[in-house]
Amino acid sequence: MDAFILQILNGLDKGSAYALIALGLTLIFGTLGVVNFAHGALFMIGAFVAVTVSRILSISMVVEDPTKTDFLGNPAKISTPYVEEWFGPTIGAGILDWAVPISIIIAIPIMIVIGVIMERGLIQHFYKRPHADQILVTFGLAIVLQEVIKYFYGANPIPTPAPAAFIGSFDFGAMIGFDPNTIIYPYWRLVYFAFSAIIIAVVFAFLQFTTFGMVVRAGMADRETVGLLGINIDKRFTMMFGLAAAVAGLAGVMYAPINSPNYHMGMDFLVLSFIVVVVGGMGSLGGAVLAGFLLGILESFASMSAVIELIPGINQVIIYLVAIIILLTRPRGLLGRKGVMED
Amino acid sequence: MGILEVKGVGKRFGGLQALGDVNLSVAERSVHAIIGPNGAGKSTLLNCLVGKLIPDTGSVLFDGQSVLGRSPHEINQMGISRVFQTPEIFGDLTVMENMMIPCFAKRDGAFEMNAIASVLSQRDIAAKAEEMLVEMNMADKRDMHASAMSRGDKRRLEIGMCLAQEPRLLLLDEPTAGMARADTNNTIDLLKQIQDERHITIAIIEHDMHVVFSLAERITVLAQGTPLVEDTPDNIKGHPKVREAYLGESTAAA
Amino acid sequence: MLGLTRKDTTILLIVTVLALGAPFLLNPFPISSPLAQFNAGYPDLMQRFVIFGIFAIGFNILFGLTGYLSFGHAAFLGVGSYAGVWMFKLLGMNVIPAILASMIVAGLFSVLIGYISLRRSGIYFSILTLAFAQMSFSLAYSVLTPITGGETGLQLSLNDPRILGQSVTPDGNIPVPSLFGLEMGENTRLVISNWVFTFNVGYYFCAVILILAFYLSIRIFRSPFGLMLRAIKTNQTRLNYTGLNPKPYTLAAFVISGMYAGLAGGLMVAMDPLAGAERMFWTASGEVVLMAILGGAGTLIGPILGAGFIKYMENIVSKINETILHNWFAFLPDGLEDIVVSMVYPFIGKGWHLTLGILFMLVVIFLPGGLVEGGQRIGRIFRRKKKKETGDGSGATTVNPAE
Amino acid sequence: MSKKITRRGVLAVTAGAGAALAMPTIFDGSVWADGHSGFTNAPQGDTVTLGFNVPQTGPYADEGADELRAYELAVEHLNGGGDGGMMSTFSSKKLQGNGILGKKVEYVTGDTQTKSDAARASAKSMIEKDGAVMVTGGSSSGVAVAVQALCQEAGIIFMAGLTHSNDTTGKDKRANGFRHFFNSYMSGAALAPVLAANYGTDRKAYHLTADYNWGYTTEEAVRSSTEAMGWETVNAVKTPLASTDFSSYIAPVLNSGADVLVLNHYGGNMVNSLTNAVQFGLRDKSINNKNFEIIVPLYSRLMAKGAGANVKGIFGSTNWHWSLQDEGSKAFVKSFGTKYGFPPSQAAHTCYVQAMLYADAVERAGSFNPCAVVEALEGFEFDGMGNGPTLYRAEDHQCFKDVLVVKGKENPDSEFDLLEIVEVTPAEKVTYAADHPQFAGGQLGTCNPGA
Repeated sequence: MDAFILQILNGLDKGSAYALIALGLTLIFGTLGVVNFAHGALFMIGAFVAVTVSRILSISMVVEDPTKTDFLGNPAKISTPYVEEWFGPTIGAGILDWAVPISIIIAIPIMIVIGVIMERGLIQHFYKRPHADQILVTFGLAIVLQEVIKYFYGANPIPTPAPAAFIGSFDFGAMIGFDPNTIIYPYWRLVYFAFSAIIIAVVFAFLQFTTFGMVVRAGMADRETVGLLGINIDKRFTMMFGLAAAVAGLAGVMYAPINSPNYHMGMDFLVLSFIVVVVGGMGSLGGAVLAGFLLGILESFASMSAVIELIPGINQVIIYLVAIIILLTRPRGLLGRKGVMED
Repeated sequence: MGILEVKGVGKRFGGLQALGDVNLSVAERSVHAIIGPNGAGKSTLLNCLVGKLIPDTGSVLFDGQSVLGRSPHEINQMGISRVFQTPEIFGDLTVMENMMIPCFAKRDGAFEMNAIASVLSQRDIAAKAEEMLVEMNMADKRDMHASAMSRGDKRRLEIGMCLAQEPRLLLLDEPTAGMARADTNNTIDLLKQIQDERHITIAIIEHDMHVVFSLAERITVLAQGTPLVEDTPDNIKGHPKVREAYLGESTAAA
Repeated sequence: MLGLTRKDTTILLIVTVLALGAPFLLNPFPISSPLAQFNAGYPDLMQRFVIFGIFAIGFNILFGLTGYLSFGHAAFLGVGSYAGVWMFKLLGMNVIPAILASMIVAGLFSVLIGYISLRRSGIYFSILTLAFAQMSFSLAYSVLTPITGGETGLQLSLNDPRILGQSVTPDGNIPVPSLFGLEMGENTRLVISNWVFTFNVGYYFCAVILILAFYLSIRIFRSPFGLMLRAIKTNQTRLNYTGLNPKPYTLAAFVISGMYAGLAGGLMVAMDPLAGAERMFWTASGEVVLMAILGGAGTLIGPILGAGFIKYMENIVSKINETILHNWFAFLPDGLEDIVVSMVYPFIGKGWHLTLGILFMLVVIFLPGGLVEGGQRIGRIFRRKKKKETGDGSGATTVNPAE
Repeated sequence: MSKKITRRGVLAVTAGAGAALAMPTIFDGSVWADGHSGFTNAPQGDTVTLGFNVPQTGPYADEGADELRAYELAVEHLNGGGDGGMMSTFSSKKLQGNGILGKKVEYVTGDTQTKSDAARASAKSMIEKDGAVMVTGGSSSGVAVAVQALCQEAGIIFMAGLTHSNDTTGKDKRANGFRHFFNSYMSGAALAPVLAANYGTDRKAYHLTADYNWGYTTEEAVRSSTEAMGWETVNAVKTPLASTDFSSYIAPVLNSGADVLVLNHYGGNMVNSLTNAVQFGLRDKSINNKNFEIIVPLYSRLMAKGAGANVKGIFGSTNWHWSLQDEGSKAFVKSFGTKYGFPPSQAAHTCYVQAMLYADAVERAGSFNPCAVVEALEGFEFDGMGNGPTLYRAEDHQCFKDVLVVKGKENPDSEFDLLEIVEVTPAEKVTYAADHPQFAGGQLGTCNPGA
């Protein structure tokens, strides 16, 4: 029982990452009709915004300390981050410690700008082109983006820890009456889950309750008619691309402490996020979120050792297996509309 | 007993009764029109005939055989060809290639993988397609991309493709929708010619009364999913119920 | 000739000449020149060009004709490779049974996957094929290690039975793949001054198969069957209402292209008897998609060009390192040399992915029809010049059938 | 790559070539081969070409870059440049800094992509196009095994780079291949006594194992050596290679009754699983009245860097570390650090040493012929290369040398100072019989000189 609760918790956490990435992906597909293979790269860039912010914050003043030597026997260089220099060690260290949450604020404008540039500079020329061309050009873009990141940051993962306050885990089991240590969960992952829930809620509220959102939703349903009403739908769609990029980027920023960011983390998520979108139903926002959580939970269950012993290798293939079963039984995904992307 | 017998066909979509108890009999070698206001269930009925939809109740017999539960290509193989409201042709292929496909489509749906045999059969097919293009008066367009043609030509090609299969029943779904007057008249002439020369049964769904009264021998009026009356064109014109339900508005609008 | 139109015969002849003359054509630079780095006329790469050409031709029969975008085609190549190696392990080192086994196993596997995946179309089909291929990869890498060799790949060993051959050669080594005794690794070199041309048995074996495979693909493209496949791509509704069930045709195309992939897999192990699971990974499937689109999907020769392009990048550009760059630009003054080298450096060697990504984007943006369209445009420029000269300016908008 | 010497034959072809064109000749075998050398790619003229096949793209690209740096340094030293590095501490004094056998060392590089296919393609181009007489490098066992088999077939020497799986010198060993790096068995053997000393002999271990060959051999090695000293293995779960988030594998650990978690992961997998495990606060827990511990059997400094502060206090083993204070290591660190500004990784060390060992073997054999080199390396005992007295065992071409047990450093002095050496396990403690069951199933075969 406790094992199940634990894996559900796990699944929700995994699922919230899947849901966030898939949400942006399906937003772009639903509004612009573009299959964006560079979406994973946006997630990755988000994580690297966190890396960059913490690097900028820790830009240091370097002094030589003659009493110590480095590995070659030269005088060691002692570096003190300027923030510690300016604000004193306590506050300075505190700012450094909170680099990831600080990055969120910085990441939003950066990601929106990147998204808008991507849409205006490249994607908009591909609205009328076949999906295969869209896939190829965005895949090319994804490769370029990740190689640029690799050029500047290397291939090795870069540790980007969460604030010290969130290190450690929360004994969930003890709270609901199980033995201590049966259901524990890291604080930061709980934060991630809550954060995702908020972002998802904000995106839905935005689409549901603002005029902007209403126009976009109308445009998703029937682009031409909305265009006939004299509304500049293209401009709004550009903004949607920015929004989708921001969602992916935020997912990336918050994910940085969970797994050290590396340049190929976007590609690692790409196939998975497409599967989430398709299982949820192309162009369905609710479907993407639902499928994200569903696949997250199933993946967690499949990784239980009792399950692996029963069906060896199930943890390797569960996502794909579920995708196949759903596509064969519910052809348009969980919440998909008819006739989307069937040719 | 007609070549097409529709008995008690009903179809619901959620809360909407699209068709309720439709009975219809199309006599062999006749031209039968089905008319009705928007939402009367004309297209639903047509889709039930060709296997795109499966009716909830009733039966559809073509030449004494039930078509229900068969897929569109199987129903086509029984001898029913369909012309769509917007011409469904192979846009990326040339006109000639378009015409070759129905010529090639043997009734059993088999295909030829043998290289030598396929070359030989390709020649026969090409000859037949060529013949058909001449008959449809499109030989000069044979190498054009089908999608580059005018709507009238697309319609002509589509009808030609249906005829190349030598169907026993030709279903037309608003064949002149969205056409200019001249194209409409051409299409009417073409259909008349087909009827004269080939003696096939034609069932036509149409909005344009001009087309209906130029072609049809019998007319069924559908309203709210049920047939209102079925009669000859002359009688329909004067039928009070029809005027009330449909023609009044339609003629006024026209 | 051979039941082909003149135009198709010309294309076949071009491919034949390219394939048979590759050892010369790909080695234009003398070995002593710094440009020798760009020579691609060594057996392994030539074999790869041809093998991936076959793979891409097969993929194009499915994607180019029917429009069904399979994102899991590498699985058939991988399965074919495993079947081939197992034939080497169990039966003997003759390549014919290995290649036949590769094609048969890949064919059977594609019947299974195709039958299920073709129940859906569009992106749903793509995701289904992707899912099957990823499952094959994951299982082959892990739990199926006893059959597939897992991480290290399936390879030959001295303990293999090889019932029709020998387990161990007299000099104590593992025997090498051969065609009735003619070893695939056999080379003959022609040295003309500073040029060295290598003629490799394995390469010519592959090249002959490529020509046959290409001929078959022309025949398929031009056959009524090919017409039917193109009709499927254009309008399935009309096809249905013409009494044709698209499914057997699509499945046939899927299986044919799966068998092409199997053939490619079989040839890969015939040239190099090791089958690794990575060749089933989704990026490998993506690679063949890129080859087809980059070259020109739906055209005959495009996929071969696309395959050559990508494999050239992978094998030649990735091998350029900083030292070589310095050699090239050694003629520049020192400071300038360093600047030029540091500007070029991110795009070569370990940066070859970056160059590849940029080129993908450029091709798709400026040449929507792929490399073939690039060729056509160049051709048109020449033709226009000619026309101007002869004064024949009839701008006929006739259709260019895909080639 | 053709096989038999008997097929060699030079035949002249008359061609109406211009005066500038020499007479075209057709012959079998390599261009670089002089007519009677009898082996693949025999160096011709005054240079010899080595092939450095390292991952330049993909997750191990940084490790590959470090390997490449080491090779460049080795070439510099072999050709007499720089400070000579380990050449001065190496027990064999054959290397003079005048290349190998008087031939200047040149090299070509390639990208393995950490994929066996790509690695083989790259190695083949080195052999077929560039005439490399030896290929070395790599950062995974899959690649090492694949390239080793290729080199065996082609008739050149393969000096493995970083490869830790037992299989490389176990079931997949080849006569033309040599491994300087240590292996899973040695990790287990070296770790067990240190673990017993620090954590006691009454522990319950939970293994998470990367689901591929290297993971299997490492799990087996660590399990058998820890179980031998009294530990109990509670559970061993295989994790997919493609995993990026290990939370669902780590979450049940605390509940299993285990008090030690062994992460048989490498590279990105290890960085992520360790980060996840620390996130779950496992190390703050106390189970069975013992503090919960995590163990990473194979450490590398680059990975430790990726995992950041999470490595602190965590035991593992490593082939070599730059803080070693023997003369060889010091010389190597000095010349590497001077040239590149940071200390070398264990991958760099093993690659540098492999290049040196090859060059030395050629000098001692007096020939580039692979069979002569194999003979020179088999049973070769040397010292001064950083791991104490070392033996290249003839039976399986595995090096036997000291293994380091390390621990993540609590208070690092610099960004490179992440691991501290806990114990240098002497070679005899990690030596095993050539027919040890963990290495069974392979045959070395005989050396292949190619054509």
